Amino acid sequence: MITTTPDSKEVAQAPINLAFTSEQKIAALREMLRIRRFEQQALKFYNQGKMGGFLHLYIGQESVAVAAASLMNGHDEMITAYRDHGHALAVGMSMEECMAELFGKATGCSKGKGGSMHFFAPDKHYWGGHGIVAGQVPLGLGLAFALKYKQIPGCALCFLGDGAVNQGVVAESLNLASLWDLPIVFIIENNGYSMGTSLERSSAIDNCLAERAAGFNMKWSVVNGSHFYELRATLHTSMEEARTTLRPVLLEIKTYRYYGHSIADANHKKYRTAEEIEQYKENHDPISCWQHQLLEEKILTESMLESIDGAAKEEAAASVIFAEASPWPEPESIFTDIYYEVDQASEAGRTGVHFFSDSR
Amino acid sequence: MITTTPDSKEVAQAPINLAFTSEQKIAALREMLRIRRFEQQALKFYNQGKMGGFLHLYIGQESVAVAAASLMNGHDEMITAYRDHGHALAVGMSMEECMAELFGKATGCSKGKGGSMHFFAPDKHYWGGHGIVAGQVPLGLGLAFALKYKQIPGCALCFLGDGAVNQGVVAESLNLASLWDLPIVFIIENNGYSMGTSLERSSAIDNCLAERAAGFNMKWSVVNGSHFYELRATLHTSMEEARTTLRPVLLEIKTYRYYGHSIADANHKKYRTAEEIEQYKENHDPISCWQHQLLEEKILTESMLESIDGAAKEEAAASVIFAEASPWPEPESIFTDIYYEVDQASEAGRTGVHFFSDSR
Amino acid sequence: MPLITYRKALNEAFSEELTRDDSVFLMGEEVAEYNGAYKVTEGLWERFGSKRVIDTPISEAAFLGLGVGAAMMGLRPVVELMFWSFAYVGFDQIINNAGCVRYMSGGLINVPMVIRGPANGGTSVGATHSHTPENLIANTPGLKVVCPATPYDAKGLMIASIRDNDTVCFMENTLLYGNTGEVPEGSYTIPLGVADIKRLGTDISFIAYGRAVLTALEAAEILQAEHGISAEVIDLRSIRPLDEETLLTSVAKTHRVLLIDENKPFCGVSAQIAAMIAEKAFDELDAPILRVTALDAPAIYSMPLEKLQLPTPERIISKALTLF
Amino acid sequence: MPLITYRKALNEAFSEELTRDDSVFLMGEEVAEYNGAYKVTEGLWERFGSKRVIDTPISEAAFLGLGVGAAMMGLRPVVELMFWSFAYVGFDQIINNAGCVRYMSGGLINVPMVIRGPANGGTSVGATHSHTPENLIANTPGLKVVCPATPYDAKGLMIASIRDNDTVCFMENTLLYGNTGEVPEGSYTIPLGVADIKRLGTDISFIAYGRAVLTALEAAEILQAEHGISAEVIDLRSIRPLDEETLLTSVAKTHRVLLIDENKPFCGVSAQIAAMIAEKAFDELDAPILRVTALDAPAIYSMPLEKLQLPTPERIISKALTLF
Ligand SMILES: Cc1ncc(C[n+]2csc(CCOP(=O)(O)OP(=O)(O)O)c2C)c(N)n1
Ligand SMILES: Cc1ncc(C[n+]2csc(CCOP(=O)(O)OP(=O)(O)O)c2C)c(N)n1
Ligand SMILES: [Mg+2]
Ligand SMILES: [Mg+2]
Repeated sequence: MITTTPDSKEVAQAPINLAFTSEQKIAALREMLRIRRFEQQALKFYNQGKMGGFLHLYIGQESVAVAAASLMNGHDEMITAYRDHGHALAVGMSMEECMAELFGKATGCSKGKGGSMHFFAPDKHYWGGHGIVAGQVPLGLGLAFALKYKQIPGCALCFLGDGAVNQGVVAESLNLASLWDLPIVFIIENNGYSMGTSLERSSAIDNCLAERAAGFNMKWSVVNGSHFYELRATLHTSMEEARTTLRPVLLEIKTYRYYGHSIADANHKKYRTAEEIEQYKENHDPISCWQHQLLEEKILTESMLESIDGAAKEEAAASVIFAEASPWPEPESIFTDIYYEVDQASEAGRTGVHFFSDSR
Repeated sequence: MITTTPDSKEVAQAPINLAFTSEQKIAALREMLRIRRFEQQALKFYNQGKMGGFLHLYIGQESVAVAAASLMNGHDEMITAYRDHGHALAVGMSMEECMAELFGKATGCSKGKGGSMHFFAPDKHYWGGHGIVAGQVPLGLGLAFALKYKQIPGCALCFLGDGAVNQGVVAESLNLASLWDLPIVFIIENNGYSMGTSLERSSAIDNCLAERAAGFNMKWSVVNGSHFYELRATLHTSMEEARTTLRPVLLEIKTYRYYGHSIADANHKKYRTAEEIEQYKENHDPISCWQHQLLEEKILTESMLESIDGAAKEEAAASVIFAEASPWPEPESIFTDIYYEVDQASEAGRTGVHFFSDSR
Repeated sequence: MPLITYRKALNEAFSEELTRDDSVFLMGEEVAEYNGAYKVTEGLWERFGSKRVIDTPISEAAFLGLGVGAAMMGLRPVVELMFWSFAYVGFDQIINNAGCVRYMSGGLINVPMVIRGPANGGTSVGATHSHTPENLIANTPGLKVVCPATPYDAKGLMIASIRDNDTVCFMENTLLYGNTGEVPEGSYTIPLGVADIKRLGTDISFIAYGRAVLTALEAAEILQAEHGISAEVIDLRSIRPLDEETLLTSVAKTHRVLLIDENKPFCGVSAQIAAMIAEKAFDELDAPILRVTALDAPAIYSMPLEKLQLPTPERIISKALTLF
Repeated sequence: MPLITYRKALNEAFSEELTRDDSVFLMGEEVAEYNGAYKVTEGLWERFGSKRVIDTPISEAAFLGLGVGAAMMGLRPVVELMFWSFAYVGFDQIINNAGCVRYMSGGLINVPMVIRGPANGGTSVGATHSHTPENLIANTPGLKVVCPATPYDAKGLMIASIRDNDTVCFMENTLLYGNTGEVPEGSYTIPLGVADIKRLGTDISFIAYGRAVLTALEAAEILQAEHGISAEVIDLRSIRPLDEETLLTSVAKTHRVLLIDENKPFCGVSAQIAAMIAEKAFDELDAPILRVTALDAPAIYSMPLEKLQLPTPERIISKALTLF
């Protein structure tokens, strides 16, 4: 479990945090609240049967995506797993396109083709949303490779879960990143569980997961996800390291999810105690912690908070209305977005048979 | 590169080496010589076009398999990759069945179905011989799992190359072995190269490959493969650790191969210098080193050596005669050894169509 | 006979076999303490303990390979893939190790393992989670593939698969787990390689497996009622070994064939069966061999559209009608 | 036109494209300093340097995934698998990432990557090294599959594949690398999805691809000379997209079909083509659709036996004769 010490004074004084304007600090809070309110709406309508498949909520972990996104320099690229709503909103995707995607509508960010696990916004340097555990990790490597190849001064932010760390491709990727000096920050969001399996039951470690990086000659550190300043400072240092020295870094962020693995996970109070969940909510909730910090800094007032939160709630509610009012994708769209050449009706796309069933 | 210091006195006095009788010491030398003479014959006839596919020679690495086999307790299980002739002979497979396999004959250990990369002898606790790099590693895990499951007081010896270490399944296997307390010793035969790629070009490491085990809370050490006593002592300790505490160990043995990756590798003097090869042969050849040791211990005389070596050469030559005289497998055998039930003509094997081409 | 679910039928098969044979163990992600992501292994960890029912980290390649190694040593692993879609991260272990080690060892080794889990689309879990690799796996001589459609078949085929001395890839279906049917208590086996005629008919042969059997049966009823066409519905049950005889006998009777599967069409299972019939029963055919498969696109998320992707009674009926 | 090898034809394609387009790079095990395990990339590292021609560790999943990620960002990776058999350790990256990411992103992403390497049996490298996964890959909508038979086709198809904006899985053949043929200097493309009639004929259609085309041509000559039967030999060249029209036109002319491939039979490429013909050209057929495939066993090591496993002119001829 993470410690209860608050964000240290020191880390708040890190240059990257000193340069963090009051406006930006409020914006960070707003992002976290938007994520939470968005997901609470999603949960409500998922439970009403308006969505299909899985719904993996990010609630409890909001600080991580928001801190990372707050540091992206316009050249950095982000990729994550299926627990991807927070990252999507943090990089600037709209609630409407995201909610519509959950509803399976044509107006969704993936035109209703991807669902909860597959939000993408390449124009915002956001490469998804991937359902196969750790499958996104070598893609992140490819983003970093392309940045270096094109001599773009950015880094790749590659998120993965604590359970994902035990997929072999992660070790392969750590090796390649270090061997080839690729500008990538691997970010383990360690929420303590992979589905119903606690870290102790999934991972043989010495002290922490991140330490595995040492075997690949890679820097690593462990950060408390409830400490926004610490998060930002460490992320910033790591991202700068990656951008300027092209050396990869592995970070492990201690965090927690409040809901089950997905909403279908009816077991989530069996593999962990109600007290454990409550304890975290009480003492470590990233939103409360940051709110508290901003109130203390007198940047935030209770009434500002209310209005920010109110706006977030409204926006979330409006996104549902948008999603509900949106049309379903046309049946014809089943056969688009498979081959680029076919979609373009290019000569390559018009040559030969590409599909082998009836079209309906 | 490995150091040139000879096997230390201390390690020769390790209990397991003190218990090593003169006869056994000579036997170890004999095994190494048998492997080398066997492979030299194989090389000759491979070059004459008598064999197909690849031929990966173990020459230069003989001490490793022989030391390990000398410690097997009748319950231990061994598995390795495609560079498998040495291990096969060391566990007691006959030169005849091995040579016949290389010739693709029905009398081969795998009836001519496996070839050089696929020697097996389950009755000798030897589980191959596997061609996909690192593919054998989780099988080794399975051997250890079965030992523990059946409460058999043995351990699994799982060999892999330095290049294989970068396959993801190896990291997965280290994690599982440590997490589940499986009695397995992973043995990296680090000969410095994976095909034409030196260790530095394939692996990001801090000090050594074996150290990666630390991230999985697993013991590890590095051993000089030319030092037979050291090898045995470390292997013994690790195997005992695995057998008695069920804790896995990762060993890295520094060794070297004299020939190309396979005999088809015409490049092998391009990616390393002739001096490097010569230097090793001169100072580190595991057979010379062990001979030297036994001569010094006065267990061995020059004339004994000559007769042992002569016998090995004769045996190897005889195995070629055997192989050449052996029949090819019958064409019908193409369709046996695919399904156990079909081979047994059991009811399951006789029900439904199992094969979907003409039988010829 | 008790009426139980497909899920429960599988669960009974496991508990029968865990009880009968000490060398049987279950392994996979969340199969033990969590009772299985789809509750197929419910109660087994409690009953048989951590030695026999084992939770794994998310390391499919390693635990599939572990299963192969343990099976080589004579254990009988039943390894769950939470979805068969995840087989692709461990594909090498299935094809090269489970599939080839017997051959390459000249028959010294066999691998009595079951690899199991759901393999189906239709639940809005997206393209990466909706693969149906029965064709990919059955391509490999050395592997067996089973796809049961009913609770009765699920239990009997599972027990037979666990007792089989080769590797059996057992493909279930999350959409079928809740279906109920009559299932005997206790142990019984259904041999692999025996198709089941789920409905007798005279005018056309519907050949299907897995959930598509139920869709075919539905279509057959409508076809009878509305068009007076009598469709025979054959359930392959096992894809490899394959009961060609039953198929050919039916074709010789009806002279018309419609193949139905939820596999993607290109080189899907129905392509193999069509090719087989076009070779071995050509002279019996009065009409082209037609197929109704999953639409040839990745699985879409959007709920109403995904329904269109899998074979529907409507698509079956309209295809069938073109054959008369 | 210069007479060059299949290997050299590919090499020329790479150097043309590396020269033309900065975003093209080659990557794989031993492709750079070693010049390629089969010397297909000979000289390219020296000429284009370490940025463009890159040696990798043995981590197929990671470098295939890296290729997908880099392609998403607009680069054009040409990733070598030393053998296509090794694709199975990176299968998830091919099917789920290269194959599905465009769809799941609603078309926001495309993956202009080539994955290439040899995919063939016949060289005594054993079961695990002799896979021919063209059918497994072509099963996935979103991926393209190309299997050239001649040096001319290899170069033109490779250039087209590199310029294609989707992922193309390009399957070569170690037994063909040394074959020579006339190949134009400089750049030219052969479109994917266009079959090539390698021999005109009137009595029977031989449909093949890859090395089986050469075997079919050999068989056709013998059939003509010894039996007066005129076989048309069609080379698919690309498996997906597929030129169905050329196939159907040929069948409409000859009314007899024999499919030849080195794929394993169960759900192999020839099964798909047979099914397609049995559906779309049924009324044109005067005889059953037959197939000559690899024998349905893992690749055997023993040299003379492995020769029997792949289609031979003899097997083709004797099958063909049964159709008359
Ligand atoms: C290869 C693969 N195996 C299994 C799964 C099923 N699965 C989805 S998420 C998950 C748990 C992952 O846990 P973690 O990496 O800690 O991420 P978290 O859910 O905690 O964010 C599992 C087992 C999958 N999607 N892909
Ligand atoms: C998955 C896979 N990738 C690539 C290969 C081709 N290959 C065979 S051996 C080898 C080098 C392995 O080197 P190492 O592990 O150091 O073992 P060594 O040959 O030195 O004994 C390669 C690349 C393979 N057989 N399997
Ligand atoms: Mg987690
Ligand atoms: Mg090596």
